Amino acid sequence: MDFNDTAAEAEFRAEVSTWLEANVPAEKEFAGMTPLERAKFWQKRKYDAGWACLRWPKEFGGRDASVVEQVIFNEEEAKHDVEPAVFAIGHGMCGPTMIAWATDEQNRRYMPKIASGEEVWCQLFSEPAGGSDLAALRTSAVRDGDDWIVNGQKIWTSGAQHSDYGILVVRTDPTVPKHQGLSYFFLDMKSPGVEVKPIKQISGDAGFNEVYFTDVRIPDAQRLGAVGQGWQVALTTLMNERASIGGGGSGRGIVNCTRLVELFEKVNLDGSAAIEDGAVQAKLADWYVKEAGLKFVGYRSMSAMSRGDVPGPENSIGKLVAAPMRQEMSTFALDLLEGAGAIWDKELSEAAGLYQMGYMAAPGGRIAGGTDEIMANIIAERVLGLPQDVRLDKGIPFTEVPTSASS
Amino acid sequence: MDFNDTAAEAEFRAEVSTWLEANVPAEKEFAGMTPLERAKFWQKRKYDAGWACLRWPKEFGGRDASVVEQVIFNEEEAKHDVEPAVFAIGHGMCGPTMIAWATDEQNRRYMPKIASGEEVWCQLFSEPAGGSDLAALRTSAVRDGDDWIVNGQKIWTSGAQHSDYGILVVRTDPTVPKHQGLSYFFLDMKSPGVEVKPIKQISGDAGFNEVYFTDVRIPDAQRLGAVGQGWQVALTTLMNERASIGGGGSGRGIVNCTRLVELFEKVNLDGSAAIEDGAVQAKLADWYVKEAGLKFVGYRSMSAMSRGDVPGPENSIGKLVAAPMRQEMSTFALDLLEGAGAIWDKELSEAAGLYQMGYMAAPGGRIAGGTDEIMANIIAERVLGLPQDVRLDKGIPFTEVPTSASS
Amino acid sequence: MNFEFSDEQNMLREQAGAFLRDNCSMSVVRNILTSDEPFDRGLWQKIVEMGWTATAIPEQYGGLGLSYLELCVIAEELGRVVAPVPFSSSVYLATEAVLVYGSEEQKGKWLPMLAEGSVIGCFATAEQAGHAASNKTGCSVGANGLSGTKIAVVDGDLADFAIVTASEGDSVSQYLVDLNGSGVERQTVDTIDPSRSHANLVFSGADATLLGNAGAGWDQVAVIHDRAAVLFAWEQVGGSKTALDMAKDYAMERYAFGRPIAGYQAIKHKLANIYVKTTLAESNSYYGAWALSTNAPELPLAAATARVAGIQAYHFATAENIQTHGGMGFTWEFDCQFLYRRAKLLAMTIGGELTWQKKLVAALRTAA
Amino acid sequence: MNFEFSDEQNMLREQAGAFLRDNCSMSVVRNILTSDEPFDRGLWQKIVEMGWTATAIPEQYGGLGLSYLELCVIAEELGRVVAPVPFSSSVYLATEAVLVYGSEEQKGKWLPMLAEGSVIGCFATAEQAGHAASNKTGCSVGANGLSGTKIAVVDGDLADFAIVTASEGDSVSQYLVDLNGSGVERQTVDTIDPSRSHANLVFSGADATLLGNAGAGWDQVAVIHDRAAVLFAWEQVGGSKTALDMAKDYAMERYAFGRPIAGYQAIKHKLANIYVKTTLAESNSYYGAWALSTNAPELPLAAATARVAGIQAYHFATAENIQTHGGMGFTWEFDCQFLYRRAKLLAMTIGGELTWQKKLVAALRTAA
Repeated sequence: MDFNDTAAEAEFRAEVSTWLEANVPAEKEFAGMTPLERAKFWQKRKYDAGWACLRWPKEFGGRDASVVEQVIFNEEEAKHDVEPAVFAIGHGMCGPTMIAWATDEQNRRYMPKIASGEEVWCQLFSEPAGGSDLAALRTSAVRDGDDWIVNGQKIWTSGAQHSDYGILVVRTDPTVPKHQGLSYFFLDMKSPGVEVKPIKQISGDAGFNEVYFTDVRIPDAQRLGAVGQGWQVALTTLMNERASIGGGGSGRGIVNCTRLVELFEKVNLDGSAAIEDGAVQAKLADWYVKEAGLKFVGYRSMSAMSRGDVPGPENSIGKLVAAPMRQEMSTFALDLLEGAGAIWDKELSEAAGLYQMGYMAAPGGRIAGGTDEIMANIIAERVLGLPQDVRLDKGIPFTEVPTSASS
Repeated sequence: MDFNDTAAEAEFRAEVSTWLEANVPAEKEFAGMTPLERAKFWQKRKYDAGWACLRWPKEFGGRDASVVEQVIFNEEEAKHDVEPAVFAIGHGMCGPTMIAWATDEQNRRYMPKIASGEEVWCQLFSEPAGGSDLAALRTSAVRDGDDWIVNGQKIWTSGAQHSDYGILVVRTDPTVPKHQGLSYFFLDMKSPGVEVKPIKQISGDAGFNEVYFTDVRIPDAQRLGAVGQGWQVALTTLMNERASIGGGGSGRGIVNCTRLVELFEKVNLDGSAAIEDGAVQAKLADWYVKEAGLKFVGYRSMSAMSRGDVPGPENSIGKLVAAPMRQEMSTFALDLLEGAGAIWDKELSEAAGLYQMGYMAAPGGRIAGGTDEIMANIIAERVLGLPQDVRLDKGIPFTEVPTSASS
Repeated sequence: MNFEFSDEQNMLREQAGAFLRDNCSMSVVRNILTSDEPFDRGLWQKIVEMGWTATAIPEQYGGLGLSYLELCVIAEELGRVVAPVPFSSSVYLATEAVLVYGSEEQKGKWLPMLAEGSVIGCFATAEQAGHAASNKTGCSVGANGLSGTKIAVVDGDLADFAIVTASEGDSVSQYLVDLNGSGVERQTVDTIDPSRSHANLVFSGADATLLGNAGAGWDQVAVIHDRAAVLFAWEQVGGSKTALDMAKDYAMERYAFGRPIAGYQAIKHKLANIYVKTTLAESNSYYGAWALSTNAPELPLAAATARVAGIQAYHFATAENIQTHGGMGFTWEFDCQFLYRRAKLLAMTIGGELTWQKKLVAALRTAA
Repeated sequence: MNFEFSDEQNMLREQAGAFLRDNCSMSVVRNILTSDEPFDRGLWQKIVEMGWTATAIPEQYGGLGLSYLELCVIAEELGRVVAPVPFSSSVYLATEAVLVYGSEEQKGKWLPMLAEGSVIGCFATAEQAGHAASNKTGCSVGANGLSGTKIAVVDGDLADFAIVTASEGDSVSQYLVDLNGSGVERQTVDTIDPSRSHANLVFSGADATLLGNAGAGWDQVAVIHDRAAVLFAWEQVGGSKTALDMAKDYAMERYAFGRPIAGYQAIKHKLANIYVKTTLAESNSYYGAWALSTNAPELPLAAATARVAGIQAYHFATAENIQTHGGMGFTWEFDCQFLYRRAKLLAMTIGGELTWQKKLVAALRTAA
């Protein structure tokens, strides 16, 4: 057990650090760019120098690097104010699914452009009637010659508005039980019949979209896996979703213990800094236990991955612990601010409105990507091996599953 | 809305108070008595003066009093160090069930002796294989002429070791679904074939018993309700279990906010009384909110009962809130005592070992009479009207319900 | 002892509830939240016409002279519908301050106008982040009048007068300031609950009349906050009940894996917990209502208990209501947000959970 | 960076686990708990023979000179089986105190005996209820030796020597006291965990040798507690895992309403929560192990984090293990009680949750 870099790791870190120092664009290089343009500009520069999607094969635009090297790069990059979030889905979920299921020819065509940021990808899984019951999706695809005709609606699609391609799960056979009738495709988001509508959240953000499909044609060559095998392909995507390491949330834009210590040192409570108060200390300590614990869970997971293990469902604890904690943290911080906490204004609010935004964004964090309740179920069933919930829809043709009190 | 006594209530309270002042036995009157003898001695004195089981009809040994009068009597009696717990089951559950279902003749025979404390009653419902699934009981009764022959085992029977009579639910037909095959009796606990074995709890107490039945004969005349109607009769008993008012837990032997304030004023934490600490204050405030809230829930329930309403399932919140809270309180108090908290000794421990006993007794409190989880289900289903859990045993003959992984 | 509202009070509840259901649906809240209008003037006018602003003001000052129990009933109903009106500022805080601490002259001048709704009052204490009473008071009164800035004053941009804490020399007192007079600048600010309006008030030599006793500023604030806490708690109870109803209705309708999500224990127990917290808050608020209505010495303890319970219940109910709704719950189009925002606003307005936990313990120690 | 135990350490874990499963079943714990025996002498002898008491003692003092990582591995396994032996007192506390603060002479005298198990040490700080370091120290050292009473000394009735905090004039120091010498009376006391023995130690002119620096008593206690906290945390992690296993096994076997209770979300999510808390405690204990083994400056923060996480996980796991067992869980005949008792004992022994939360925040502020 060693927390410090090995000699090789230290050397790699120095190389990364030196390169970043020299190449992270100065603010003026970004002048006049939209956030998307900034992100693409920086991603292209990394790609050109061989610093994009480090773990991917070189022939697909990566670097054939180890997990630890990827983590070191991420840690060093996080020290600079550059925002790669727009590529998270493409790099973290779409790319690995393509590598696992697409042809080499397809991968040589698509992967480098994902890595370079030239083409942005999104994930089209969730549907309005699905929610926690992901596989209950209804968007249909019907075979028509060499194509499939897709009709239906997806929801909660991050980044759909600026995506070039998407990965998509659809129902190709509604007469069999729900997991058996699915197939998986990737598609050009500019295809005729694809319509993207942003969803405004209660935080005011609109990071998610609804995506409507009206007679959209997808070539059968863009199918991943066999017809009816869509659920297995989707599991590859979902497993990679879990592989994201960490959970510490050290960014400046996130409510975390570091920010809270700053706040508690500053705000007065009964004549002293709030951090002198026992209740504040007890809360802070409990949160730190969780935040640090998740960080070290991530390190352990990384050690396991660098030995070649696949990240397992135990990584579900990250979201289950962090999301409600962020809600508690923001709620408590606002309480401590008392009247001033009501004001939500970049100029006037403490920390530029971090806690107000944290409070309003937290409910989404507890739901998006799997609710607290689903995460607990995943741990109970897949980590601990407890029985599934009683499934009244099991083995029943999809069309016959009740979907409302009247059905 | 008025928290104070009406003129009539104040008069009644004064009458009660005066009588108690004059009649609560001095310690020397109890000399040489066992706890049971003390309890019977005091109960008899109350009965003789017309102060037993106030709400019961006079002809059955009561006073035909109102709910409010009963509460006033309880409040006044609680100011004296007299312990009526041994009669709780008989007075609170058995008596009311008898009044509802037994013949007048039977009630004239049994009720006055329950009221006077001459005969102690217990309740024989739970079974080892039942637990939260109360109606899954297996103790059988088979008709034999004018009698029934009972075989099986009950568990968690409070006070069985000194009970004269018991109320009993048994299975008279295992071939029908589980709620339909039950019948309800009362029986003489001295009947041949009844064997009582105490259950030692982790707290060291042995308030519960196992009761074994081997070919025990019960006259059919002691059946309450029709054959197969046992579950309905049992619901009368369980409904009365809920009718107990209060939840404040003001007795000296119970961990509550009053005791905690005493402790926190006394124990040193970082150079001041612990109660000066913010964390201690936050915990204490949260507990007080619950303790006071339950007390006022009880008052509201009493107001409703004095209008003639039957106490509903909403009273389940008392146990659901109080039992885990007592565990938290004891756990926290011991923590504050640090090393000294380990010592469990009437002489050496803070408050004579109250918190150590509280810690060890708390798990039982969260289970006996319905687990936290069952209580939450009761509120969800019976108060809020949410659907029952999926019941795989529904409508199935009792003998065909799975009871283990191998069945 | 009788721990229930009277038949008349329950009739008032029914009338108020029916009126608000008709006149204050969630779309009314949405309108105010998304527009520049600081409050719903039409709704406010009707509320005034029904005499709610006059409820607890004695008849000699133009009020109805009813008890605080009636005001609690109205507060719960306003809480249920997340009403976008300045009722709490004007009635629970400003009116109470004038009633309790005003001179005969001040009462004679302001109470009749408050009762008939021709003026709206507000209550200004905070100047910076943190607990106002323990922060330094920067607003001060001198020969030129009152100067300094109060922040996050609820209804500060629409109120006609404010009760302002300010220092004069070494001591802090409360002052009554006509906000329509000179030396007052109002800066509307964005908040987490735009269905209620807030402003920073910048005073530069505003006319200020002493309210109550010189030097007793923070003691008076504490007394008014105790009284208001009970009424806030009733709004919180009302809001919690609405959140529970919304969550329950949605959970019964929404199916997953072939059955309503209301049938899963995770949801069942969540809703049971909302019910439990709401019931505890409600019962503690009963006691608070009694203590307020009888001016009982137990008021500080009863108020703190009701307030802490109200904050906790409303927060939990509204956060878990969104959670029960899943993805739809955090969209702008659903109504869950109004309750979640209001829960936080009510929790912060007269001092947060931590402050009131401390007050509760202080009161408990005094009582012990 | 590599965040795993080495293959050798994992082999030690397997050996230790196998040995303890064979030699320390729950019936062994039950025997000590229900008898007057203060600890399992046979088990202790075997533990000594395997060299566990010598693990982190340098070879020059007769130890094995292994790292603290090996000791963490052993601690977790001892925690798993709720071992009724004086390992924590003697190894985590007394040995550490001598190692860190002993003079060469003291180390040369005591460490070889501790390593070979011919003496057992204990650690005596508390004199009354509450946090020992902030209470007045009544034990004092004068011309006649050490006098006063220490309470609730774990293994105080069986240990050969004690590390005792006592005052001399105005300053508090640590002293090493031979408990087999004169002027020492041991009074065995009943506790909530009778599977571990406790005594009050009454000193009347006992021989006492200064350990470490005069006047540095509480600072030294804090350092030793930080080190021990990591090892206690590993015992807590081990115990939490046992509780989770017990709860899971029972929930899979026990049927209600025709199916295993493990299939109900209330139980599923309860067990998931035990898993989560245990995993957080374990991961924090990894960091603590690293900090302890490398004597890193992060040790105070790492120790406090592991300790708070360990206390919380073990308490929750053992309380909810009983809850999962239902009625059987709180009977004397079931084994759930051993874990529940030990959880509380470990939580109190070197300072409670509140104390360590405060230490954590202090360390966090220092680090910030």
